[in-house]
Amino acid sequence: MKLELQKLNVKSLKFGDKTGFSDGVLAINKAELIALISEDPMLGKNIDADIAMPGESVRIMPVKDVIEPRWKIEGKGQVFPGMLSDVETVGEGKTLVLSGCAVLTAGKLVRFQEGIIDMSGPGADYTPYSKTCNVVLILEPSDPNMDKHDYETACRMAGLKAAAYLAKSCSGLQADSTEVYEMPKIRDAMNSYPELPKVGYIYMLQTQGLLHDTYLYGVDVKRILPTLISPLEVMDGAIVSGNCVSACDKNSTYSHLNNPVISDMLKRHGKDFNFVACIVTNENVTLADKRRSSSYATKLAAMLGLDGVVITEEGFGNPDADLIMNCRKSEQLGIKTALLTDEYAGQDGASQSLADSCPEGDACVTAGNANEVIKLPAMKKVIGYQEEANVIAGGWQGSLSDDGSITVELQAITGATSELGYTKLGAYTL
Amino acid sequence: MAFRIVHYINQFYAGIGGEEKADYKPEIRTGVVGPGMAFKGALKGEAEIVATVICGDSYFASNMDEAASAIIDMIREYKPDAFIAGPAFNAGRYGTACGAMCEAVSKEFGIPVISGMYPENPGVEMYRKHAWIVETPDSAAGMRKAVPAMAKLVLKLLKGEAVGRPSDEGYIERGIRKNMFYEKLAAERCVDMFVSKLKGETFETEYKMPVFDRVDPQPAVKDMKNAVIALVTSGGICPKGNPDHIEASSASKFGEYDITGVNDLTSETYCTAHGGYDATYADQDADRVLPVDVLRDLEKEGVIGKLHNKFYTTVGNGTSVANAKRFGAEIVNRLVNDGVTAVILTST
Amino acid sequence: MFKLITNNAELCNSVKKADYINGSSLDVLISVRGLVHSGSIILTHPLCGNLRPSHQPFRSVIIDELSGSADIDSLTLIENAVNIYRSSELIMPYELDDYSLADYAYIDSELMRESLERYRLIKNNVKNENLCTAPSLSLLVKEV
Amino acid sequence: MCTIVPISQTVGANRIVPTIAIPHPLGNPSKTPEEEKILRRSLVERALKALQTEITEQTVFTE
Repeated sequence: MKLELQKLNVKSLKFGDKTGFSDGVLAINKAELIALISEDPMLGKNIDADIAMPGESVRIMPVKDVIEPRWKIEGKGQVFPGMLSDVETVGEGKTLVLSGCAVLTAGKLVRFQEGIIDMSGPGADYTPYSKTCNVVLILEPSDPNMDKHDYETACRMAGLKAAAYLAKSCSGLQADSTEVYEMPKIRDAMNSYPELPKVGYIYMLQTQGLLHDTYLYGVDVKRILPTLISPLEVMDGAIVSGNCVSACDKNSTYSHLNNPVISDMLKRHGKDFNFVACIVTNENVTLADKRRSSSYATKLAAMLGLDGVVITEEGFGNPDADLIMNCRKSEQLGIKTALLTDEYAGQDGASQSLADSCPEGDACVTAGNANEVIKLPAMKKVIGYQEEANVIAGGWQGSLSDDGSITVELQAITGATSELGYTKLGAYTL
Repeated sequence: MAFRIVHYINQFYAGIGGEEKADYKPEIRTGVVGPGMAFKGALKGEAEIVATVICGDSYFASNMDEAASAIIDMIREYKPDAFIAGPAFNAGRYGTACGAMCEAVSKEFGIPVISGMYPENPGVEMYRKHAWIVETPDSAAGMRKAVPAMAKLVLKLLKGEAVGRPSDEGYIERGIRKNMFYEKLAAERCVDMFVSKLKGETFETEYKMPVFDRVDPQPAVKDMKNAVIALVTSGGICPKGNPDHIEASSASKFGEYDITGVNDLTSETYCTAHGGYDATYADQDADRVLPVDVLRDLEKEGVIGKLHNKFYTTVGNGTSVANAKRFGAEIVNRLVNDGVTAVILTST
Repeated sequence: MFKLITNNAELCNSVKKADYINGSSLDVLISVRGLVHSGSIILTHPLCGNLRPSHQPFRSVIIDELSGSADIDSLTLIENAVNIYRSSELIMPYELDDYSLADYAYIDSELMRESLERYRLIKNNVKNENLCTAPSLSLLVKEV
Repeated sequence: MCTIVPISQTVGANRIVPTIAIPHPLGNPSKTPEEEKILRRSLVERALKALQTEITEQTVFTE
């Protein structure tokens, strides 16, 4: 399997007559974009689009998902399979990437489940999406009493459509850079690098229930048994976030597309280990599912003869139980583990960080304490609804001050404690 | 202008006297007393000890709440920017008093609080979350080492400088999680750690999962007919009305109760303080948790030598490991002093 | 016998067998703990959802009501959950405005819905709707 | 003496006697007081036996 990512480096955004890319500038025909999104009868009349650039005094909130514009220009299938396109397998051929650009979906959904992105100031240091040139969609349902599942679907689809549309509009151009990724057949992978340990990646996805969900080829991941996936399929959008959960540690679609654990493991493949397989698994709420999925995921790892796995979690609280089950069962099968999680240690950092633990989890990296409090100064411009600061997870009644500053836990900042490890934040013990 | 510090010491370091003066009531004196002199030099004029609180160790231990609130009132008018207690080295009651005062001052004034103790001082386990405790040698001979380290840390805190890791700064790990930006992405750090673990190299986890102590099994009781058996429980059984107010959860104390002449626990005389389970059954008949009735029978029949005349009780529900350890150590001390041969522990 | 323990009145009314707890989220957990101590098994994780206790006024747990000695997994889960809720500030349903209350109740109900269906606890057994957007249902791995 | 043996094992107890239930480790309210006391006595005797047994590692005494 071979995938070529052809990257156009987006350095700036502007609204213009024609959607297209030249000299680092992505021009967007706003009317065309809005018309495309408005095709969905679930979405209301007052849809808007805006742009936000790194360093600007702009606050975007509440943000639901972040998506990197991609479009398949050669090979089977199309990006976001099972969502935007047919269910055909992806991960081969050539895919165009508008690197440095992101589509943000914003709007009121379930009110307390979305995040803040500040494009400058102290908050900007905590979110990776203050460094991207952002196209923001401000969405609303066509019927205020619309079923929330339907509205979530509409918002999710709007983001994906916009991302695909932007990238598609730039196809045919000479790429600024090209990255080639290749994954051998498992048979060949097994026979290569005999001197190196065989390793894999257990990729845990949030699946607690509708609005806390993730999709794989369009399938609701809570209904799958853990399965194998090629990292190259992930890069083509096989995994899509449908999450409305705490903003800091939900894995955005953007972070799935650019999963830094996968890219780092690919970098070290053939040097420090033989990266053989990626196993996706879920985080369901019933204990039977948790036991089944952890047994099955680790069984797959054992069947492949893996010597070690990196395990990443999504979310906190009951997913900690899944993380610990995956860790313990792997170690019991003789598979060494390294864990990537984040912490909910309280505002003072003195509480127990995880809701579950096991002594086998002796190699654990954390993306920081999500409860640490931060003050975000007022921004000149707000895209979205700033008053939501008082109700979003990580905020409280009074989080938004009269002067426009917001005092919240990092939990409220999109991607602040990414458990795919997409930030440099971490924690240590005083 | 120099920062203002209030210093807390016990009767011994104030030169008032040893154990015979340990019931000395709290007082405050303007300026430095005893080890405060050594701090004066180490603080290099950047901060100044404006007052010194002196309190006897026994007095503090037996009147903790009153002593602490009286001292808080004394301190108030000195408007401190920071509070130093000790160093207490390995003195248990002194360490506990230092820790308790640090906690009280921090709560009341929200200023940096710092002490110095030997790692095994019981005050460490109890108060490390509430205070910066610099690691010191086990006796006052370590004063010359302790004072500069404490002074350095307190100045750092007063100036609002970032405090580094315990091993770099010389304080005992507090168990408080603090965020920081690393040089690498968390993903990269995780893969680095993964590779180290695969290769069998040493690595340091970023979050330590809790692990538990192990104890060597003790030899068997050879002569049960002459053995003194004691009962200890984490099920919260206590005389009716819970006279010592043992907390229903997160217990901060244990109870010691005399059962001389008690042959059976009844609903009129005993109950449970435990809030972690449905108390109906234990309140009806506390023998269901603490089998006094059966042990009395076995005593009469000569199966065991004697049922110890005191039992010990606490509530295991949500109680911190640190507190549980402290209770255990203290209970064992008393049992050994009383010549107990073996213990039956019951838990709910 | 499967049973829901909840302080979410709306959800409670839509379920065949449920104990309504007139109290806080912590009261629900404590009630579940009592049942676990006498042998019941927990079927859904008591911390499901991705909100801190201070943001979760409603809690719902499905149990299999049994008697006997306590199940270690259930016990560990419920004790952990109780400790977390006890050491946090709680939010009481009556402290909230109607709009927020509805949101919280909704999320709680949604988180339980799939599990309630699985354990056949929903009244009039509404057929689960297709949650996928594009692919056919045949792709789904069905669990019994 | 405890109901949840794995917890005692985790925290490092060496001689472990399993008991009846968390709220009544040494009793059973569904029995008559007489039956209950016989049950309790058998458990305590088991504990005494455990104390008189040499062990080298964590041991659960089920009889």
